[in-house]
Amino acid sequence: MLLNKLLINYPYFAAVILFAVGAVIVLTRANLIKKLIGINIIESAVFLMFAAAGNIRGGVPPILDQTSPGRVYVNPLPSALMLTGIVVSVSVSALALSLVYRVYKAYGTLDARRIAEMKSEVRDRW
Amino acid sequence: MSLVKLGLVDYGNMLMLFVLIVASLTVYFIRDLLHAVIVYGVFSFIMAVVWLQMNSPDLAITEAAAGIITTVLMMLVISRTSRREE
Amino acid sequence: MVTAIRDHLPVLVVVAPLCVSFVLPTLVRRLRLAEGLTTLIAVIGLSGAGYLASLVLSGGGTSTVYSMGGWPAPWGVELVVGSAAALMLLTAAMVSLPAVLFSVNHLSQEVGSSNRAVWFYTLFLLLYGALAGMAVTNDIFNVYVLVEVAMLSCCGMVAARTDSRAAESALTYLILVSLGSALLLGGIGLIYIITGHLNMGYASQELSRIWQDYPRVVRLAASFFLVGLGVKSALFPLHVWLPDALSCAPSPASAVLSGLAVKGYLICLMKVLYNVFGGSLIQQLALDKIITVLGMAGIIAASLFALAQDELKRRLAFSTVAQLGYALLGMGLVNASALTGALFYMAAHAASTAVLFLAAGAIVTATGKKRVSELAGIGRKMPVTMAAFTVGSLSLAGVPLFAGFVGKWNLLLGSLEAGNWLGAAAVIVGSVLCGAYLFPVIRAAYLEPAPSDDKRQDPGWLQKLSMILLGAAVIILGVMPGPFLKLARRAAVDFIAVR
Amino acid sequence: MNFRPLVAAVVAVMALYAMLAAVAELPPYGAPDNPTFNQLAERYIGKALEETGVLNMVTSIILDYRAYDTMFETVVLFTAALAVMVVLRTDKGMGG
Amino acid sequence: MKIRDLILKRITTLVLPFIQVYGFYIIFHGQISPGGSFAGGIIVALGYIAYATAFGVDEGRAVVPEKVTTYAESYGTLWYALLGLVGIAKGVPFLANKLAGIDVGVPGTISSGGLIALLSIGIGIKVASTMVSLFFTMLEEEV
Repeated sequence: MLLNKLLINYPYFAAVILFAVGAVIVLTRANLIKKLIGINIIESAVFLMFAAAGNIRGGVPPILDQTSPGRVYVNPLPSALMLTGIVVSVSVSALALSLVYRVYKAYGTLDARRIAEMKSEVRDRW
Repeated sequence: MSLVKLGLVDYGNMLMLFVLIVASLTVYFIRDLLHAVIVYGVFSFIMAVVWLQMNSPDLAITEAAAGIITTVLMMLVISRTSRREE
Repeated sequence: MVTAIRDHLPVLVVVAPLCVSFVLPTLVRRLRLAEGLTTLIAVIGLSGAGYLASLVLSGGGTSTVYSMGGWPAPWGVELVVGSAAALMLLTAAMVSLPAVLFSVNHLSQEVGSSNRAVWFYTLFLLLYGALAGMAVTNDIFNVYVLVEVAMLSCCGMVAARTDSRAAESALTYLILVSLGSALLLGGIGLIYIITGHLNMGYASQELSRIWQDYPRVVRLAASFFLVGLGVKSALFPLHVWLPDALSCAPSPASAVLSGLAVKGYLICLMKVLYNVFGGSLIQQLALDKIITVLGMAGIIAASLFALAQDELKRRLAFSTVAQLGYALLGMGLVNASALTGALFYMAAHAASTAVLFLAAGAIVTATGKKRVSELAGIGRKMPVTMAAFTVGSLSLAGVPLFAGFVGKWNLLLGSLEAGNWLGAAAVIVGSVLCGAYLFPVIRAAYLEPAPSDDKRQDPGWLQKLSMILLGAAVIILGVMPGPFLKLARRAAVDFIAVR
Repeated sequence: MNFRPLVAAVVAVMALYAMLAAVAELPPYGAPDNPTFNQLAERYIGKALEETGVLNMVTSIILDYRAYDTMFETVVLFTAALAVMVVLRTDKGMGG
Repeated sequence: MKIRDLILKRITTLVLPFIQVYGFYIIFHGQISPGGSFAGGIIVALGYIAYATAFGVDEGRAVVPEKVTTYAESYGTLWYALLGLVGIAKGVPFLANKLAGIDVGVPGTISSGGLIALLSIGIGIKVASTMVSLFFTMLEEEV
């Protein structure tokens, strides 16, 4: 029953799986670049969910064609919202990458666990 | 199954979504960061294809461009830090 | 002209700081001009917010609706200026102005160079604009975009100091918070898919009609909103980024981050929970129980953590987490008194914590001492700073005649009204614990003898002025809370009245 | 005995199940009578040309109906660029 | 000069005009065809980034000095807000377009949509300059 419904809603299903994989990458991989890729995957999964919500089977892209009336256009609103979302995700990645670079310069590693160890040593020395 | 008969299943789209999941799993397992970033680039390109299939060309073209710029920036940072995941 | 400004004030309070911030990066060589412009816009923001609040107060609690671009509600973005928005705007302006004054002449040595100081001011104004936007918006997708602006500018401000720990804590903040914003966007998506609306009012109507068809989706969406905005506003179990970020940021940034930014997210959470889901749906989903328990746990646990901290700024950071628990507690007890208390306490805590962080920053700058145990005798060397610190502590500990008391009193009434004795107990125990971790600082500062090195002194007059302004705000809020309390009560009634 | 990975795995599986169960409940994908195709979509599709003079409905939404969001989108980019400057330009010699 | 560098530079100079034209095409045709200011802006920026990668940072900076990107970013964003204020000046809400009495033009041409054309040009320039400045900031910082 569940599987049947998931098959009907397969883009949402894929979005959930992608979300889970991204979350696992962010939470279990110690490497900072991997974490950033994971965040991007999570955000893409959410965008996928939105984009799927706007689609209609047999619809055409929401570009008005005045010569052939009677077409079924898909909903343009999710696309418009996700354009904003993509810009946001690019901005976040850019800022995060610059921070990763500075962290690397300071600690000499991209491994979050080793950075945490070094940081606690620093605090103990205070 | 009945779903297939009703024409409710779009195999091309499903295949692309499957490739997306495989790509994300590859990012999890791969050790070389440069390869991971390249796989991410592929991921965002496939995502653009998926959105094209879902009738949102605006989204597809923007995702393609944004995926390239993110990949470029990530490669830039990797080239100046370390390439291996310890 | 005057009527035009009055009609468009809801959007002007958002756009004016943004417009100034767009110009600032081109003025990197002229720090004075940038500082002047920032101060000017903070003053204008305060007067605009005050005028809006007076309009709302004299209007008898009716909300003004502003349709962006002339597109009516479900199609375009809608701004609503009601009591909650006026309260939030007034709080933001009230805390921002002293924070800006504190930064003038002082910031470039803290962040490294005058260029960086100008960029810092730009980020500050962007944050202020985003907070003002959060206060007035009535559209859930708009909330998402504003939250992103606030998050990126906070992250930049946390990383503004040049030491390595600042970058590290900013990165932790960014990673956690972008997970939170993905969850927030997911919640928005689920709500949009089942209701087809992004406007809060329309989504709420639609949701009340159809929610039985999608009970799991509604539950999932609510938990997404709670966790997503909870990470951002450092609600108790999700607060891990806050202490590092607050102790590494420059002091005006930590004042604003702890005083305003987390409050902005909390207001968004409140708007989403009450204006989209509505009070009755919250109770049916048992969300109110979860929120109340989280709030109580936050009050007690974070206070205990704060007791264990020796570094002053970290202690204040944990205190922030604890005080946010009060707001959460008030949000969970779905009744008007508790919500009044929560809203008023958010304003009171914004002013109190800002003054505490500014005073702590002044102490650190003057002495280089970060630990509580090193502050002996500082009260006589830095009288204004320590007086401001004392006022802030008294307010947070809930001593009568200070701002915090009014909020806590209303919260207490609200939890008794809801029959939640545990909540009432948590409010009282939290206040006692707050006294226990803040008063030793004051005792050390005033009663213990100072060591012989005598180079500590009060900071410059602008810094003193800013602390005096905030201290005065705390006392005014405590002695005559009238207009603020009225705004908070009306806002609470409005929130409850949505279904 | 370290229970943390076990607890994390259990929580993850529960969260995944909750998400899958919720997603299965959503309106069917691609059906033309989904809740999202309400008066919003109708107006954006049917009246965009008349009201904004633009053929691409997505453009008409991002730059006209919901232009306020797009303003904040540009602000997000601006903020990110500035924050990157703050993060990376740490040399003390510039300016004065 | 190595032969590989030579080939890279020749091919970059050959392809660059097409990338730029394509980027501006997408920016200007946002009203008619898929795409729009954001995607177009990134494509324009990618052209510059390719140029800077092939010819070196200094050469790239010579084409787009830091001052240009800073000003384009600032005033590109301000441009959007100022176009929003047109509505207020006309006595209608912020960011109004047709309501403010602006002629929306002939549908299907690149000048259609009234303010929309102006807005998309502003955003396109702003996005391009932001991406270029992000790239250069990350390329030449010294922490």
